[in-house]
Amino acid sequence: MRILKLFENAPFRLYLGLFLVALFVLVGAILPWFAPADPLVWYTTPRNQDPSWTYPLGTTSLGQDVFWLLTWALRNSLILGLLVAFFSTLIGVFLGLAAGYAGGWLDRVLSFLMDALLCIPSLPILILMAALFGGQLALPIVGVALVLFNWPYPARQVRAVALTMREREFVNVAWFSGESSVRILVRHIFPYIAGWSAANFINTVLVGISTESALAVIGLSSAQQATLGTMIYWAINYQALLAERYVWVGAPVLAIVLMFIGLFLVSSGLSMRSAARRMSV
Amino acid sequence: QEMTDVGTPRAETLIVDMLNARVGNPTNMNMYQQGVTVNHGMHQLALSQLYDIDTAAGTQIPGLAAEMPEALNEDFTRFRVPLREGLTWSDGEPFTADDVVFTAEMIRDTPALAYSAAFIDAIASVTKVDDHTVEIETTRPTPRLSIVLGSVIYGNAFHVVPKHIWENEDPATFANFPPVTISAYKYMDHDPNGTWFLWEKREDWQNTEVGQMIGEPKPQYVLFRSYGTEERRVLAMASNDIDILTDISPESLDILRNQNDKVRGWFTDFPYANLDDPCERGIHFNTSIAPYDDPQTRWGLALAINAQRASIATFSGMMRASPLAIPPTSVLMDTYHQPMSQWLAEFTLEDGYKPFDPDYAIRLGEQLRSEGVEGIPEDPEALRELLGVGWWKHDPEQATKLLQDAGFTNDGGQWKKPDGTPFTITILAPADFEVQSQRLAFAVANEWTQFGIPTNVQQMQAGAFFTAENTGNYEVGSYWGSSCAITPDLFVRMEAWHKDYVRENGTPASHNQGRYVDEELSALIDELRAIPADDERIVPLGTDILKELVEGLPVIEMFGTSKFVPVNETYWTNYPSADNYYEGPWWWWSNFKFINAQLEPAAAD
Amino acid sequence: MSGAPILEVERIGRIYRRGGIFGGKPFYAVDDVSFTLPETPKVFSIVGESGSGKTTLARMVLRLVEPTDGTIRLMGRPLTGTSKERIDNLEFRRLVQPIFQNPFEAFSAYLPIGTYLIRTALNLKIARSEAEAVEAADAALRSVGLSYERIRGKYIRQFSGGELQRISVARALIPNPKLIVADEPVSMVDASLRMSIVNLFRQIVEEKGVSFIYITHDLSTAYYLSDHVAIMNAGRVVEQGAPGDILAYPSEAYTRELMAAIPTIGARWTELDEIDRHYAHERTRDGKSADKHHQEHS
Amino acid sequence: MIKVDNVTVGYGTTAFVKAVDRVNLTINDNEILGIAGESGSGKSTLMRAIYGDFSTGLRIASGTITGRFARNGTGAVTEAESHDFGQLWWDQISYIPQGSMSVLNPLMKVEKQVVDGLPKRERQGNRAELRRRIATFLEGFGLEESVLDAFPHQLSGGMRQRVLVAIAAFVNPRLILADEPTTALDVVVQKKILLMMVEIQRRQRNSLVLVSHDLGVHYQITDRLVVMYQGKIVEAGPTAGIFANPQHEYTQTLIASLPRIDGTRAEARR
Amino acid sequence: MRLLRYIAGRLVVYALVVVFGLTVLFFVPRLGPTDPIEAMLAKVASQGAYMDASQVDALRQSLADTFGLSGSLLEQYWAFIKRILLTGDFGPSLSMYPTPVMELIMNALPWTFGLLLTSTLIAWVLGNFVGLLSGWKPESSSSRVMEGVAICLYPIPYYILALVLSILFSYIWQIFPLTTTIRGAPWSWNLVTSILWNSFLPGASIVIVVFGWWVISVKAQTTALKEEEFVRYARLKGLGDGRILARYVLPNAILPQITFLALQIGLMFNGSLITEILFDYPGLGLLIYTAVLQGDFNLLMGTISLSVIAVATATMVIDLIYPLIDPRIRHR
Ligand SMILES: Nc1ncnc2c1ncn2[C@@H]1O[C@H](COP(=O)(O)OP(=O)(O)OP(=O)(O)O)[C@@H](O)[C@H]1O
Ligand SMILES: Nc1ncnc2c1ncn2[C@@H]1O[C@H](COP(=O)(O)OP(=O)(O)OP(=O)(O)O)[C@@H](O)[C@H]1O
Ligand SMILES: [Mg+2]
Ligand SMILES: [Mg+2]
Repeated sequence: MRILKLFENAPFRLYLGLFLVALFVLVGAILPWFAPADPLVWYTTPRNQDPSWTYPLGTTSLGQDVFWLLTWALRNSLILGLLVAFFSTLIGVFLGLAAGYAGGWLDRVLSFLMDALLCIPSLPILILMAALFGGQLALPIVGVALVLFNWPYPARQVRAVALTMREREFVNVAWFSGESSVRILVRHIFPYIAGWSAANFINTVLVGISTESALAVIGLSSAQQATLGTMIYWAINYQALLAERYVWVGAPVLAIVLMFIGLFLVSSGLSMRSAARRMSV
Repeated sequence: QEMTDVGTPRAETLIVDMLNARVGNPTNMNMYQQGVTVNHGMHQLALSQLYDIDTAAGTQIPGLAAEMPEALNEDFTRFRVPLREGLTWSDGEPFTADDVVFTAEMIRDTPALAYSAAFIDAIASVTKVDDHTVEIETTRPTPRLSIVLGSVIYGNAFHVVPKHIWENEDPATFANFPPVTISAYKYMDHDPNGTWFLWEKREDWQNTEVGQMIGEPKPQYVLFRSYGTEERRVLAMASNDIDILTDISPESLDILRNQNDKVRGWFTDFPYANLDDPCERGIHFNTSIAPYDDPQTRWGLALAINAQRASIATFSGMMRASPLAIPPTSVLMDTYHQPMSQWLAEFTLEDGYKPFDPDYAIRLGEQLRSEGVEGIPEDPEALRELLGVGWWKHDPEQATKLLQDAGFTNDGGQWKKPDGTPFTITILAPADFEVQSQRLAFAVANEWTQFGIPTNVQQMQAGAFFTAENTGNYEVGSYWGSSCAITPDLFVRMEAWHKDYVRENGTPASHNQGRYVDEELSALIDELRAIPADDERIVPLGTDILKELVEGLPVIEMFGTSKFVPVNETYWTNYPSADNYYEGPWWWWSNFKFINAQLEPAAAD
Repeated sequence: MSGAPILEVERIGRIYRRGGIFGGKPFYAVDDVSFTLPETPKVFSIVGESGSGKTTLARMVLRLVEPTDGTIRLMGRPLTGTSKERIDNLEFRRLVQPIFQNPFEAFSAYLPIGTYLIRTALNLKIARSEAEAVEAADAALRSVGLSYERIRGKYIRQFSGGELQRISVARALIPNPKLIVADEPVSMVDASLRMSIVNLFRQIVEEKGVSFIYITHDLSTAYYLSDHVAIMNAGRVVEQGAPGDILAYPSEAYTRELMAAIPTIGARWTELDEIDRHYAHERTRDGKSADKHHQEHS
Repeated sequence: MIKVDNVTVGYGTTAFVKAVDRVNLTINDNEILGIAGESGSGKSTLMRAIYGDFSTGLRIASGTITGRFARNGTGAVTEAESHDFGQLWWDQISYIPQGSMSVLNPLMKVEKQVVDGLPKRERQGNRAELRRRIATFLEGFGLEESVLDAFPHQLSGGMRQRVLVAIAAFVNPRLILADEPTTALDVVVQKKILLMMVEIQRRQRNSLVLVSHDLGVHYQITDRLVVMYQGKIVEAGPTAGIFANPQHEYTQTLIASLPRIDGTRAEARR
Repeated sequence: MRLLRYIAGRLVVYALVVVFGLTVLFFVPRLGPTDPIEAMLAKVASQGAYMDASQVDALRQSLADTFGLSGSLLEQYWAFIKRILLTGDFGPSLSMYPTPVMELIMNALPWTFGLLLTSTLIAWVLGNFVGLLSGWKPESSSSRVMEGVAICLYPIPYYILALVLSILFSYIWQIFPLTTTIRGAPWSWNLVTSILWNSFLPGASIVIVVFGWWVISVKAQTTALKEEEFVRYARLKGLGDGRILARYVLPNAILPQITFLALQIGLMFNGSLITEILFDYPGLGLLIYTAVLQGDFNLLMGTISLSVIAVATATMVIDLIYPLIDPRIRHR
């Protein structure tokens, strides 16, 4: 239980989280350049190898090196997840703040949009779009669609916060200091929801990655690009789980889980630390 | 006594995997309505066709009819159809010519049934001669009436219905539930959510065509059920909850054999799969779109493929290659592939290059053996019989030359089309309804990408896929199109290549979705149209047509379909298999009723 | 523009709703209030008990709340409405600045306090560069007895309420406004600071020529500080005039009640004597306290 | 009753920040003790230490705070150190925290919040009876019975503050610690509350510690006054004595700076 | 009066949201490349039945007529909106012609609702409970373990989780059935147990995933609440931990989660799709999936419209009753 105690400690959480995230960024951003061969191409290695020195995570039934495949998959998934999370949080937070702060017709229009989008179940629409864009969604399109369906969540929350923030005196002071509405939103109100936004960001990274893999698993994402989702897709397609090729299917799953834990630790560590800093004299 | 979870004794119940998963409207068994699926046993056990198919021999056989139709005139527009005597419906009423005539008139008079239009288009009239004979007139010369009204592959839309039941109903709305059936089984129970259907053997099974032709079926009950995803179906068979599975992947069969030693494939050893499926897989082109309108391009692309690698990638090599536009089934191999291998070996492209590689099977055999696969025959002839007579060479140099001759350029590893734009290919592939074509698409994409042409695979769900294919909204596709054939008479298969069926891109085409125009080919097809299936010119004509298709290569034909259709021998035995080839393993076809009647209960240990 | 009064408030009123699950019945939080601030800098106090409408009135002057009736004119130009004459936001903020009641609520916890001063100088075009802004901030801070050096990089939690309130004043001074609206600026500040802030106001009025609207419930500081006092009750101004006149000779019972509630040193509330009398026989203590009260009253 | 013996109190676990510096103080039975002092002089800190609330990172660095409570009725005496005062909370001691606008649970009606935490001895009778007693009690503070059914946000700041005082007093403790209970309230309301607190103290004959930086308040109601400055007690004694003859410079300026309605006006100094 | 105005306003927004949703639903599939007629023909073709080309053409024409896919897009749209809003009739399913869409939905709906609603609620309750405890006592090792479990389970891709559950509990330890076999007379105890039995694994898989999310969000909420003045005051009043948790923290932590719950219903429909595909569970999700694959416009409209309406209604109902639960909103 001593290990658990460490998690009480903001820096420890933060550093462990940062370490994990950095590890993934490293694996995803740098290692792919060193891949000995394009891991997407089949039969660059013998098939169905168990992990060994030459193939650290073994090979797939298609003769791909799982380790290098994983590095590529991580890169694409990370990019997708981070971009989706970044834009949906950005758009969501900004529009939510704007709606809550401005009120009036802007609020009404934005709230309506949020409500309406929230009511439309995204997965069936994504499946439809998969058909619309030619049966197989390219990653950027998946990304755009995910942003479209994900921004209303933070927006709704943030709007509620902004509504109460509007009543806070310091917002009036900021206005009398000549701050523009945008600056008031960004500099004065946003910090109060920054912690929440970070949590939302992290959750959306995961939503991005996992929705993509859900689409991939039912064969609708871009099966020829390496993402964690398509890796799982191919593994499932070749029955890796039942055939007890656990490394192949387990590697991407574990990667998703660890990445989430890393991001989670960073966000909770950050909020713990900033709380501690503001409290200290 | 062990019971199934639907309450029947397990030892008396045959459990069969349902082809199209769950049925959404289980209490509608009116097979004439557009959205009604009858793959839940109705089609396989309870209904019957006028003519059925003997899949082992590759010939049509009489079903409800007593004999094959007899043409009454020279131009094949009038036929006498004698009906089997002594048959009764499951409610005891006798089956007579009245039922047949009623059915024909009902279809004709009910335009709301989609089939009505198709029926009227082909059949002019059906009249009763006596209780067990009808006469049929067609709208145009139809040398093969049994194909129009009976099963060749899977089944046929024409189902005789009991007049005494249907005459008081509106067929457009009638649910036909519970159905009165004509074959040896009758409806017993079903799941309101459509996951399973239970059929029970009729006490009067003697009064059915199965009873007359084969004898008493042993399973007292047949349960058709859906287990959902492939993983679940595999787990179900591994735990003996299902006796017969429809298509699965080779990996799944591998798992099953490891998990349960009562499970077997078509072959007990390599290649496990049945290779006699009457549909072939290959890479199709929309030949109306540049640069695929040039046979040089198509040939170039064909020679850029390493078929050996593609075979392993697709199904671990458990496939039979075919350079011809007909599936390499045992029957057709004997009729066409083997006799034509000499011609193939000598066949030259325009520039004198000989593209055929007769040793494909031998080299693949070696490679598989080196990977530790057991049970590969040593004898070259046996290998050719197993893995195919040969295929096109993998010759990137020649491929480059052909492409360059066709106007392509390659600077610095980047292929450019004749019009100067970069050459990339998109292969349209089934998303999750046909695993072999899907994997083949990825395998070929892998080959072309390695050759230097960036190729990606565009997977589409069934609806979208067929819409794209029929409207010509694709360039390269991986599926069978209409590439199915089972009898040496190639009419059914080749008719589809006729230029008459070519439609503009954007308009749906019912045949010839590749929009291939070849005058000589069309002339040969016209000839074939005019002769009946038992004419002696059938095979020579078929051979000529196949040669024509090799030259033009509108499709890079690759492999016959390998059907991994495992059975579990825990409760039932005497399934058809490579060693016991009394029928092919198409459990979802109308002839399943004949297989079912020959199964034996496993000896209780 | 010269000659026009700084602020003219004409018969303004504001309706709110109260009670009920949704909405409730309307009532006037501010009802038909008029007053004028002359051109010469003055301190105008508004005194009244809680809920009498002081804040609402102040917020209408600050353009934070729309009046339901009446008009407000700043330097002769309308503050509300749609007319072309209406003062634009930038100009308005250079003319009028607020000081709020709770100093701990007046700044974001996430920004160094200095930012507010710098931004005010830059946004309101008092300074053209960061350096000039720092200078302006420092000057303003010095006039309230602080310096920029002392607050640089510090956050709200690192200040006492009195300091914060003085920083608020400094911020308000930066654009050299004509009018500062201070809503109970000292009620949350302790007594010693209270007087220094109040004196600071006086000093600002005199040295910088800024007028004040000083809102308070504390009659004594109002009396001490202002040139003109308005007593509010239930949304209406019940009495107004020079503090000397009004407080020396209150004509309204309400004003007298307000005065009586001030805990003045030297004048003990009579109610306390009643309580003591009531419990006198029970008191165990030596009775000194009773004597003490006696002495002070005599 | 409470003896504060040479106590130094501060905050922080790693770096200790002194807030109260070597303070000696006695709180007697049956008296109103006032604590005055400028902001940040450690008044609240001292109160927390006396109450035994160490949840804010407060630490007693040296010295002791001991209490001796005689139970009402039985007269049983409990002695404890402030670290163990927790068991006496809302029984022998009650507390009105500073800045108490948001200390009421927004989702609980006022009545429940009064009853919640009441010691057994005060819970006599059935619910209706208890409610009536509370209502009568509140009436003394000028609050109607309907307040009991209100949620906190429905009350004005003054009402909320009165509710808090009422909650703390209804417990009938031996000692009430009130940290600036009337700051930010208007004078009319302030007067009502102060009178009420005096009344209660007289009736219960318990002790009341009142923190306020308003010397006028101290003058009105306290028996004894303590003036704090920068964490230290700079002056202590009977209230009347201090006002008559302030010793410490800080006290002198405090008293001198208070405006009086009949006194000089700033404007007049022009 | 004001109450009526408020409700009326909310209802107008509700109606607009529904119409907006329906409009999107109408146009998106029609812009798509799937032609339901070709899909239907393909179904016939994929089973290999032979028809010559002129027969296929005849079939194509007759299908177009029966499905009523004629007229301009706009005409179809108005007809559609009118029909749905006035009669709630989605017409016949195209892929299961002529079974009415409503009938298919009505068969599927109880399953989806039963499964999703219960499992979402269970997850909500469990998640709130665990989140509350671990936020309240973050230092206790049991709460840390719970949080750890939640954080590790939550990100596992749903498909994998469900698959692993099936392998473990239906194959290796054959506790739960591999496929849904629901038997028993209507309204009988057998039926109930059979349903529970068959729904356990799909339900559990939903609970596990959603649970993690609730734990994380409620924990954050609770940690923040602990710092609130009124919680500290309650402690100073000498109240015990249990009391403070139950009366002070819990209600304040739960309230925002109620709005979240409404949003969760939307996500529920997403989840149902994959769950039902995976477990072959006879609900709406599977129906939606079939509809998408077959280009069955009517069924698609029916199923998705229904989920749009369900989510919109849930949000509206929560909006309407929220003021009754939260006194602060009520009196604003
Ligand atoms: N936004 C609002 N909605 C409804 N009623 C309001 C609103 N703001 C203020 N009120 C009500 O208007 C009346 C006047 O409020 P106001 O804040 O102006 O009083 P005040 O004199 O400033 O009181 P205090 O001394 O407590 O600050 C009060 O009854 C108050 O409850
Ligand atoms: N939780 C805390 N952590 C660290 N330091 C604190 C904390 N609370 C108060 N302090 C510091 O302790 C000192 C004394 O504060 P305290 O609150 O006791 O003053 P006070 O006399 O009550 O002032 P006021 O009149 O403003 O309430 C101040 O310097 C303050 O900054
Ligand atoms: Mg006010
Ligand atoms: Mg204090």
